[in-house]
Amino acid sequence: MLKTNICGVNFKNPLMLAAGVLGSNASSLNWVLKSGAAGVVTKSFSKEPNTGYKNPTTVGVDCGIINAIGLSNPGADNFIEEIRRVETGDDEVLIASIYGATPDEFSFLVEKIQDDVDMIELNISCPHAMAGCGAAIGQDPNLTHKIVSAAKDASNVPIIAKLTPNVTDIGEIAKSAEDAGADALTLINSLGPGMKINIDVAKPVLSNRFGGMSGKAVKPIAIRDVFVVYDTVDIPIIGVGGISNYEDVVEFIFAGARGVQIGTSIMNEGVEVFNSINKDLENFMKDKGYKSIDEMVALAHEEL
Amino acid sequence: MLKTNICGVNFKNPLMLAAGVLGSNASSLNWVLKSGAAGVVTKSFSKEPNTGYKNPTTVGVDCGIINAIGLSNPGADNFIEEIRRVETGDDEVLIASIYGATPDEFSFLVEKIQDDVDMIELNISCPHAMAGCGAAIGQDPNLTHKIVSAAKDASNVPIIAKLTPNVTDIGEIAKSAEDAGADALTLINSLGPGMKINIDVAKPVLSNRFGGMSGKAVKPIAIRDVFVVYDTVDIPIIGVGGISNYEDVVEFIFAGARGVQIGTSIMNEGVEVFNSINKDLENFMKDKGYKSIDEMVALAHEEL
Amino acid sequence: MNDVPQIVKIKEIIDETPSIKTFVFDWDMDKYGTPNPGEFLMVWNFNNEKPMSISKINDNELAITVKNVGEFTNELHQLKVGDVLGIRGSYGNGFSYDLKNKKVLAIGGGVGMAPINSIATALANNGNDVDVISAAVNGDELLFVDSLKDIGVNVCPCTDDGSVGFKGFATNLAIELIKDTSYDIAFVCGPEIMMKGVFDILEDNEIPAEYSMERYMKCALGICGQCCVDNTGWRICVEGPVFSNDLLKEINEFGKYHRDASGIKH
Amino acid sequence: MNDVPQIVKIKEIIDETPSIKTFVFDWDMDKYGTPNPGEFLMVWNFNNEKPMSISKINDNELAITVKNVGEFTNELHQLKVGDVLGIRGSYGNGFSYDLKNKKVLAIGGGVGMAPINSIATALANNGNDVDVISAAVNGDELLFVDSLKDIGVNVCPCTDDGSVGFKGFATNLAIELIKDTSYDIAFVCGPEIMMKGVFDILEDNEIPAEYSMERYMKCALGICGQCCVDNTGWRICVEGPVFSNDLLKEINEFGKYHRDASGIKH
Repeated sequence: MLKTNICGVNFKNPLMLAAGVLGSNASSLNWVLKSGAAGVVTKSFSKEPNTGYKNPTTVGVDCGIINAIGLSNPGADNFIEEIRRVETGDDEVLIASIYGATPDEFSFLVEKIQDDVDMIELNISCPHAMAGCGAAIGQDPNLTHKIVSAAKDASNVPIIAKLTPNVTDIGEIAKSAEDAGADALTLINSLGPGMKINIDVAKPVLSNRFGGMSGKAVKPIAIRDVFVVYDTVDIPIIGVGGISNYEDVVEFIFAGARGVQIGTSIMNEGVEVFNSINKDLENFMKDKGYKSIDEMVALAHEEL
Repeated sequence: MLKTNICGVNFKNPLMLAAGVLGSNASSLNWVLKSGAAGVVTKSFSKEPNTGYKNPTTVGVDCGIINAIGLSNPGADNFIEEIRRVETGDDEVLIASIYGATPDEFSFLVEKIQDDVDMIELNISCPHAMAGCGAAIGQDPNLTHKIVSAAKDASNVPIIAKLTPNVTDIGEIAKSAEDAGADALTLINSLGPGMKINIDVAKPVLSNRFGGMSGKAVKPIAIRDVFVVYDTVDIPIIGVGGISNYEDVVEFIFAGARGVQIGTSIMNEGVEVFNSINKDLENFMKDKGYKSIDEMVALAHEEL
Repeated sequence: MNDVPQIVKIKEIIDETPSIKTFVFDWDMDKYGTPNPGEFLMVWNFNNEKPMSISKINDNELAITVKNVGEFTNELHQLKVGDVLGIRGSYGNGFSYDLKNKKVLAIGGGVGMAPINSIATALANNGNDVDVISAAVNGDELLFVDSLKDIGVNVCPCTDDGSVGFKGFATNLAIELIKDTSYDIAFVCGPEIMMKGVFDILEDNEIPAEYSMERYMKCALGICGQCCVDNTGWRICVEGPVFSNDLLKEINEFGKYHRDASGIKH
Repeated sequence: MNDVPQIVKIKEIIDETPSIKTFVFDWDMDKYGTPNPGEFLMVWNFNNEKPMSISKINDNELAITVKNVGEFTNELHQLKVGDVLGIRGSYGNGFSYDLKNKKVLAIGGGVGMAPINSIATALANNGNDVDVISAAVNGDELLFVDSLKDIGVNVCPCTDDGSVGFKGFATNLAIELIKDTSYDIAFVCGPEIMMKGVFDILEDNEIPAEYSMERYMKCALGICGQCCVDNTGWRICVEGPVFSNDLLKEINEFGKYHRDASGIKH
């Protein structure tokens, strides 16, 4: 009943772990899979190791957090060993999240990792990446096109482009990614960035000063972006942003998402959030008479 | 102690009523002034009357609301009668918010209203305006320049440009507004827009489907935008977004604002929020040994 | 959160008069709060959303009573039992419902009887001696006469054409009742011109009173400013809709004009 | 919100040893919660932020005890009374502090005595019979020996060089103590190589125990994943830092390797 399909890949339910959350090692990814997620996205990794920013890298804000972890990762050679230890069952999906600054870096990473994963998500949207990475790409339709094309050309698994909401027109970027051959889109990466200043010491809390906002606060923006992009592209959309219960998941599906990712709410709900939402979602569908996720997708687009 | 000065205009304290909130008639503006605000911005008005969108125009979200009121206003001829009934005392400031789609409309409105107000704020940032108005201007640096220039040329009172956060680079827009002659900037208009779908009926709640997000949820984004724009322009900044207590006000001032506007929190705190924040702000300044707002501006920019 | 519409199913529709229907639905008071008489709901029929007075407040059950006067209310009148509505609220400042042992006069004109029904019911159940003037154009349009009588309220029907009860306006009947009875307090809702007439009579007789006002409303959350009144600036959706006579005196647009959706005065 | 740093003023600095200082500050337990022994704080000195064990939990007062081992701790050691720090937390799963009438062995190696001090204090005050092995390289570096004795704890100092107390490692002394005494439970914190040694000894002797682990940490909120351990995936900041011996058995990187800031294993 909960099954979904995203560009030909089967998921036993619509829930995935979002990139950057508990995704640094195989053990935690396996734990999340055992906890009911149908898919896991690894933490974004690059060619070379990266220690990320100095702490503080995360701070709470109203209805969410802002973070600038800084894409810390052990580099492709080390990380591939973690990825090979991830154990997926039937209709469970392993997705590698990769980042870089150039088409060559993306091609290299795709070629390096594609035999060990089911799908690859391109992080072209991190709002606190170093020069040339992350949102520096996803805020420019031409760069987006170049990077997605390079990744797609190198890949024999589906390519997902993860987009930033921090643009004037997300539809334009989505269209670029689709035109470049993206098989699916993930919407949205963290918002802003935002900032928290401690008033007792008159200083920004994060060492990077600015950090991407996530959590409940960003959900309305994510829902709107999914809704708008659904009308703009023909490729499937994975929704992410502020999901903490089945109602949020349904809202994303009605907006046009075929699957969703969950991240920040693990902070309050624990990894049990996956099993718990699956149960509630199934009850909701039974109550309302929905037989499949498929028939629920984009229902909020229908006229009265 | 609480006095501030924004492009030559004296305010008895840094608090103003934000545009679009309780600003539809002189009586409510007078009530807000009596409640401790040093300045009031009227609801945005246009040349002709506008009934705005059909209800629902507002709906709650986590830590905020989203709204698409749709710039309802009785038109300049009617609204000027309201504006003339606003009673400002010493160092109390009346600011007209105006909107339109063309330079001519803005010039017309500036000429019409400038003798009756202390400052004029250009709404080039409403995220749910009709074609050509609001964010359609403020998301384009060239249009921003044209509109601000037209308003500035026509005006003998200071011109404030209110900017939208929903752009790839707010610094670029801020610079355009400054280059065009804006005397000050207000940051930020509501975020997104966002969207709320009711899952029981699978329908968007707002009649306009999308609405600008405001309230506590948007504060981190507003703080960051003020911080970044402070480093980009030389004209003073008025901060707005999610302020509900003195700590929020201080955070905006430390980020670089010389004054702040308060809107959505009136929903929970009532108009008493102005007096209450002024009292708390004064206590904070005494505790910390600050003698003026001026010395607090942009303190979070200083290196350790 | 009462600032998000909750979807409710209509469990009963009562044809009160040829032009007025009452819609009854369940309302989880634990979750969404128990409304007080005089408070209102925002009612969303998935095409538009308008404020409506609450006419009945039962155990986990509410009712609104709607007169078919325009596009929105006409759409509501097409609804069947089992259809759904989006409801948010309750909102606003209601009537003084916790009085005891008072001699009460409640006056409702037309569909203005909706909130009068809920306050009269609450006060009668609380042991007050309640007289209600239920006023309408004719006998067919009279509201809540029998149901209020059933709970011990002294209902005085009043029709413009005299087809049932007192012949004349609510103001005329009020003058009559005041002559014979010393009322502690009055509650009034109806067309503003009627309320203005009643206000003048009650002031002359020094009877304290509470009036339920109506203005064009958008957010109902106290921020859009659409429903603010002259000269106080008060919001009908927060400081109102119910105002005591002392406060109403300060609303100098009362009985004179109101603003439309764009803010133009009429 | 304990996910936002609260600014606290250092009210006392105790020079515990040539390389270790204790920093005492007020903490509003009503507002930010009362930490349990074994929980940790994120300490921000406006340049960097690191997890630190709580060494003392008094009435609205906390202390951290810090060894000068690197850039960050060296910066902390430069602080004076009256200087401020940003503190968020407390975080994590602490020791079992609500035992009664137990025979307890607590073992702290070096600055690992910090959380051992808080759990030994709590347990002694709660009427348990507590033996503490306070281990250090030499007598000058021993921590909390006198203060724990003062509250009735049986403290057994232990130094690598034998300058004070038992000569040898904590593991050697533990073996001696276990010979003569039947312990109900043990609490352990120190360098991981020491903890691994103690773990093997306690397992051989079938003494249940709780161990406080350390891993590179970023968010401390249970989401960044930086501190997750093999093969369970558990987060040191949420499921840890304290694990019972039964759970620790499942952490197969314990005593073998850890990951650095980039995630590379060492």
